[in-house]
Amino acid sequence: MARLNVVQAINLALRQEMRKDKRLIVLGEDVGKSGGVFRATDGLQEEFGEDRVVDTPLSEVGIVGTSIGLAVNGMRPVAEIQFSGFLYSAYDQITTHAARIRTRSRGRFTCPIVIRSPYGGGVRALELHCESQEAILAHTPGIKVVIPSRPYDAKGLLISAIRDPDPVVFLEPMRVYRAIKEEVPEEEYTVPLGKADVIKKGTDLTVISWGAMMKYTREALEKADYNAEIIDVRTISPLDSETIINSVKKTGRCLIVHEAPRTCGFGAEIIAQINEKAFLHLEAPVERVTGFDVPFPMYKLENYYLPDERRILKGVEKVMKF
Amino acid sequence: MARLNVVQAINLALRQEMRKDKRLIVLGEDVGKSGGVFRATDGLQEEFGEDRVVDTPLSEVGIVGTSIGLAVNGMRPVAEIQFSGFLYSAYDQITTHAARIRTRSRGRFTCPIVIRSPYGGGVRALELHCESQEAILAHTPGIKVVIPSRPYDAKGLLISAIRDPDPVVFLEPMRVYRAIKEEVPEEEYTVPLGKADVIKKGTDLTVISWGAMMKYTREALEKADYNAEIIDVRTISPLDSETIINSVKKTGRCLIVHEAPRTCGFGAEIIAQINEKAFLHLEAPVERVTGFDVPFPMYKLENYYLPDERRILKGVEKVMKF
Amino acid sequence: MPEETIKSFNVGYLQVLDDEGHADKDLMPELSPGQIKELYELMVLIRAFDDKAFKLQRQGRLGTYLQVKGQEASEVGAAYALKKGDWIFPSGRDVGVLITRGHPMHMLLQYRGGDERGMKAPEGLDNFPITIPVSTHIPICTGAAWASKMRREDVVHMAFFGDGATSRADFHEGLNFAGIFKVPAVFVCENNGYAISLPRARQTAAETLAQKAFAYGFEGIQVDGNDIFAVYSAASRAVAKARKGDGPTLIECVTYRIEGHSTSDDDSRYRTKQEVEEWRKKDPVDRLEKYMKKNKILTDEYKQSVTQKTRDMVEKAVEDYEKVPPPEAADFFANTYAQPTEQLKEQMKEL
Amino acid sequence: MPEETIKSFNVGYLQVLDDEGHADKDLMPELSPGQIKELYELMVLIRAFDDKAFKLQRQGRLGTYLQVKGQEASEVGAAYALKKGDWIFPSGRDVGVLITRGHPMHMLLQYRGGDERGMKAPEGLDNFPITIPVSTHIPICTGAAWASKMRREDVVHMAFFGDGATSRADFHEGLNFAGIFKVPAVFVCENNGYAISLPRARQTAAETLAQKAFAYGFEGIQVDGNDIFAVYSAASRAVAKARKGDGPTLIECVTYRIEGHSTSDDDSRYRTKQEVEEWRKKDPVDRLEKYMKKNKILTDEYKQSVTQKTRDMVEKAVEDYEKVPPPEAADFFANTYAQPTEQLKEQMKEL
Ligand SMILES: Cc1ncc(C[n+]2csc(CCOP(=O)(O)OP(=O)(O)O)c2C)c(N)n1
Ligand SMILES: Cc1ncc(C[n+]2csc(CCOP(=O)(O)OP(=O)(O)O)c2C)c(N)n1
Ligand SMILES: [Mg+2]
Ligand SMILES: [Mg+2]
Repeated sequence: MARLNVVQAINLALRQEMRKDKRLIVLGEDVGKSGGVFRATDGLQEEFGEDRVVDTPLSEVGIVGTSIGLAVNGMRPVAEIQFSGFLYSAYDQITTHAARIRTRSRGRFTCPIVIRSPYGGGVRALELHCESQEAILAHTPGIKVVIPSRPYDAKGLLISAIRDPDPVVFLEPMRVYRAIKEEVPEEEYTVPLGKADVIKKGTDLTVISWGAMMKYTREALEKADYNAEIIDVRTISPLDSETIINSVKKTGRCLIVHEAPRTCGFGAEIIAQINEKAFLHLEAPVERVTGFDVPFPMYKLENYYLPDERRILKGVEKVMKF
Repeated sequence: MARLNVVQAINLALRQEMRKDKRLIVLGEDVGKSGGVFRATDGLQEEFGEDRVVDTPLSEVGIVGTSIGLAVNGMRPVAEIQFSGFLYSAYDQITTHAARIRTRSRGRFTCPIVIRSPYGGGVRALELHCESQEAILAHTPGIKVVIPSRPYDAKGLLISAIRDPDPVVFLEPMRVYRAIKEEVPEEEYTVPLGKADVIKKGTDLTVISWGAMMKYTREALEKADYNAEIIDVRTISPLDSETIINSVKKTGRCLIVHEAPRTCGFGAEIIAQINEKAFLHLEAPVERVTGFDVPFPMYKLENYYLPDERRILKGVEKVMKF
Repeated sequence: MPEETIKSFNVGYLQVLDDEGHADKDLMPELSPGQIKELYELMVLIRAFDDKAFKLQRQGRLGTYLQVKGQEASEVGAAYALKKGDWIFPSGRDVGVLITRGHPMHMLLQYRGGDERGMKAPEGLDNFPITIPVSTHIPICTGAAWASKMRREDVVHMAFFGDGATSRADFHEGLNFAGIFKVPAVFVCENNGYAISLPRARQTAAETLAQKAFAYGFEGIQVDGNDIFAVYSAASRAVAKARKGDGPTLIECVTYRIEGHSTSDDDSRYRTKQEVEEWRKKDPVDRLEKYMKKNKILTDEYKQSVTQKTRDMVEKAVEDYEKVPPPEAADFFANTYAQPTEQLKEQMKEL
Repeated sequence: MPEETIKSFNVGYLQVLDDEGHADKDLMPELSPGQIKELYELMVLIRAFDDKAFKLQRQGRLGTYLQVKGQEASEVGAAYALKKGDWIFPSGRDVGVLITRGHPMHMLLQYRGGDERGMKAPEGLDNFPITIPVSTHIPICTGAAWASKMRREDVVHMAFFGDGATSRADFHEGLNFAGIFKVPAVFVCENNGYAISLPRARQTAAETLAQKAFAYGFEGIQVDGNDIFAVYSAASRAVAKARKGDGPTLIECVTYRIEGHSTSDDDSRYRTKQEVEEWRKKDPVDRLEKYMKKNKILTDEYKQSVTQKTRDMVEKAVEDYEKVPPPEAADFFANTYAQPTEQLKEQMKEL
């Protein structure tokens, strides 16, 4: 079993699924010749040819719109949006068509596409290269939203996303693209969509995160004096409420860490569900450690914007000392 | 003082501000000759001419993009997006530019635009003519989001929005465009942005809503056996947390009614803030009565989708009987 | 200003049938009398449907409806050039296209009666559902055509949209992809003079919409959109070209919307009665009738029988429509995803 | 297929200076030797800045940087045609435009060093901040130009973007508005052969990018983008036309990006060394030097002094850049709205 990073795991998943399923094609800006700006599609064009690994014009509406058409007509497109900041312009196609074709045609047409996109901050990138839009996407009925936090899940979740009969937006945390390596089986396997992962059992409080923040949250918690149960949400939509609620019922305390702006971030939804379903078990308000309600700043300031060890531990204290 | 409906109040606000401020121009699809598909801009082109009340091409990116340019270069554009369902394609311009120009240029350039758009369901409209995107917009730092629920506020809030130095998305609930008439002063006045309105004092529970749902929530509550404090949020972003928190601290119980899909709707954010700031005062979980997590259905089913009296009263019972 | 010309473009215009029903023999497409009758009957049927739908709306038996009157030649002529197995991507006004393509009329009423189920194309008919947000179906058409090309199928994809649609993102990006990937698609722009209240001349400073195709490296042509033969001829050639693998074509049909934009529009605000009257003289159905009379394909009897037959068909459709049981609320939970999520299962209980 | 041609278009091409530094006298724009020197010095300065920025990035003293090398004639030639008070709307690569327009170089470094404050144009300079999402500044340029037109100001607005930008929504909708409202804007497309790895020929099937202007009803012209005189000439004429109220122009500058797309790009994956070498022979600075030598405007001494002077200016800019105190976190709270919201005031305490 090889030790792979997230990019390699994604590459492997794509390669294996392309071998299995002739309907699968990969398209996007610079995914072919150049192998993707992060090399996630490296070598695929060599193996599968220019017809199945397609360099497209600089055109996000075009990429997503034609992918929808490809999917409706029997293909299985995996589209790459080079950075999730450029997903905004394609959001109309996502919500207007991808999310609705099944309902609109009462199942006569469906839209099994995957839209992959590097997402989040922390890599000293340019403006609009650091966005976190999971809450917006989760507020869009008809699509699924998946965010792996590590190589093993990246491969297994991507395979599930590709095989899913509905549109999936697959957000890949850039910051941990290469920062985590772990054993990733060569053989194919799936990690189910809609299932959170309890990555560590604990009793004092429940800590919930996803994406790149998972790594930094785990690391911070190692320095905390409490025995935290740590949950990696993995699928933002549909949310695995059960795992979260069960944990909070057990611990009575909860901290959520995400890097998107606080207001209307996905943390709010988790709090709402905890409020609804574990109210009597709560011993303290659920706490959010998040990005601030400002546009993601350029990189000289990004470390102030992003939740860090200090803020995470402060959040833990706040929950525990309430 | 005349009795006006929401459309007339908006029309009056636009007219008065246009008279006062030569920099103000109105642009959008069918706003000129036809006076807007809902007649919100009726008569403005006659009074102010084709240069200030401009029929644009069918082009939402163009409307919002050029409005940003107009604003950056000293004008005060009020753009109309014909239905908020068509705001999606312009969302890129809103978040990429309108929301960020101040930060990006450290205040050297600013973007005082207003984007008006009819919003919400309940009028037997076509597909994509019934969207409620306030949560998405509230998750966008750098813009403000305003939703009047009645004629008086519509006029006062729109004048405030026009005079605001930052971009404002002004969502107008179609369903009450003509369903409510009330006295609206002829003279100009403002209703401040960022202030919720306690439209009825009460002691048993706090009921929070906005937009068209306000009317139906009020009507439903007249049939409830409890003395509800009713809050009209009015400005979704920035939220007047104080008014909400103070009320919930007093009543200990809270119901939120909105028509957007539940998951990641704005109700979640309100619950999160109540959880954070009024935790110890809560006697029951905050309850949400909302649209479902499905694409807004065509009109034969819209009354099942939209919160109605039955569901609102059930929500009240649930909060009170906990 | 240019010092050297490196490339030239011509915008062509095609008319076969003039207002008086004279057809240019050299330009006349190959159509048997039987086929001409079929075209005629479709146009009459569509007009009968359109009139009826308008009345139903006025009686409160239908929701907002967009009349197609005046545009029958554009819709029938283009769609008729397709064969079974080809795909169409219609927009909100295109009941004419859908009827030509066999979409059951009672389902069209059902759709306009606020019931999505009316857009569920019967199996075997690749009619993509009507798209309400203007132009957004165009890249989808490109993508679907691309899929057919990848599989080397003999399938052509045709998208329909208005003059207004040409100003939007999706038109631009959809046509650019079509050009680059040389997909078997035909883009039919029904330039009916207006986008709601905006006259065509204010939609874009370009003199024709056809010339927009040059921006994407393929051919654009303008045709008289009230001339069924011109539309059919241009569409057939474009379809044949697509089948041969020679890529997409943009066809601008210059036509006119005789009624208001929709049942909620007041067109007196932005155009004169006189303008409408001028266009009535170019009516596509009348024009074809004149031709058929001159060429002895149409007798009074035949005309009457067609009127009767189409009226009956429409009445039958209305009956069928009104017999359709209303949709159930559970329906929208069932069709959001292949499998309802836990959230949806829970929410369903609130109904 | 067309039966009648109703409209024709020609795409023009302009070159004044050939690879050997011969200028066509008839086409030569009016420029004094002093002005030619100014153009030359700007180009040399930009190249010196560009080289330095690249080195700083490699040393970890700067973030991602996009080199402009090879495109100096396009950037300087176009921006030089503007006067004070005109506006520019640059994209990510356009340090050459910004330097020509007087944006302080140390602020450009500051910006590329991850500090937005570097994009705060000094008062009096209407330099819109660099736009990262490709093409999205184009409708903003149109809008700003429209504002100038409304106020009847003598102000021209110029947007810069690449070949890749022409495929996007904002290009389409922005240019269409510009055509309809006849705004005083000039759209400069620097076609440098690639959008990251995508060659121009795969970006669009259109033979030139200039012809895309026809879709919007105004003039497009292609120029040799490595020929400072051709670019300046076309830009001056477009600017003059805009000032006169005759509307926008699209100028396609055919040039070449000599270095990788950015400091994180590996261009060997998608192009050959040989191709790059071929383009080096067309270097815009060399070409202008040859002309100046031939015309006795450039001596070895002068050249050396320019090299020295520009190097000093760049060194000074680096010094100034490195003296800038880092931004404070409070800064982003302060600039999100005119007045921080209650939420922001609260969140600021978490810092
Ligand atoms: C993206 C979008 N914007 C606005 C609308 C509202 N709207 C519906 S039809 C229409 C005009 C369409 O004009 P055109 O494309 O010429 O088609 P026509 O209605 O004339 O057939 C408008 C503005 C819409 N449906 N979609
Ligand atoms: C909307 C958008 N999509 C993708 C990107 C990523 N990206 C940055 S530059 C670039 C290529 C731009 O090509 P071109 O417009 O030709 O300009 P050039 O870089 O060649 O100067 C891409 C794809 C982006 N910045 N914005
Ligand atoms: Mg039209
Ligand atoms: Mg380029």
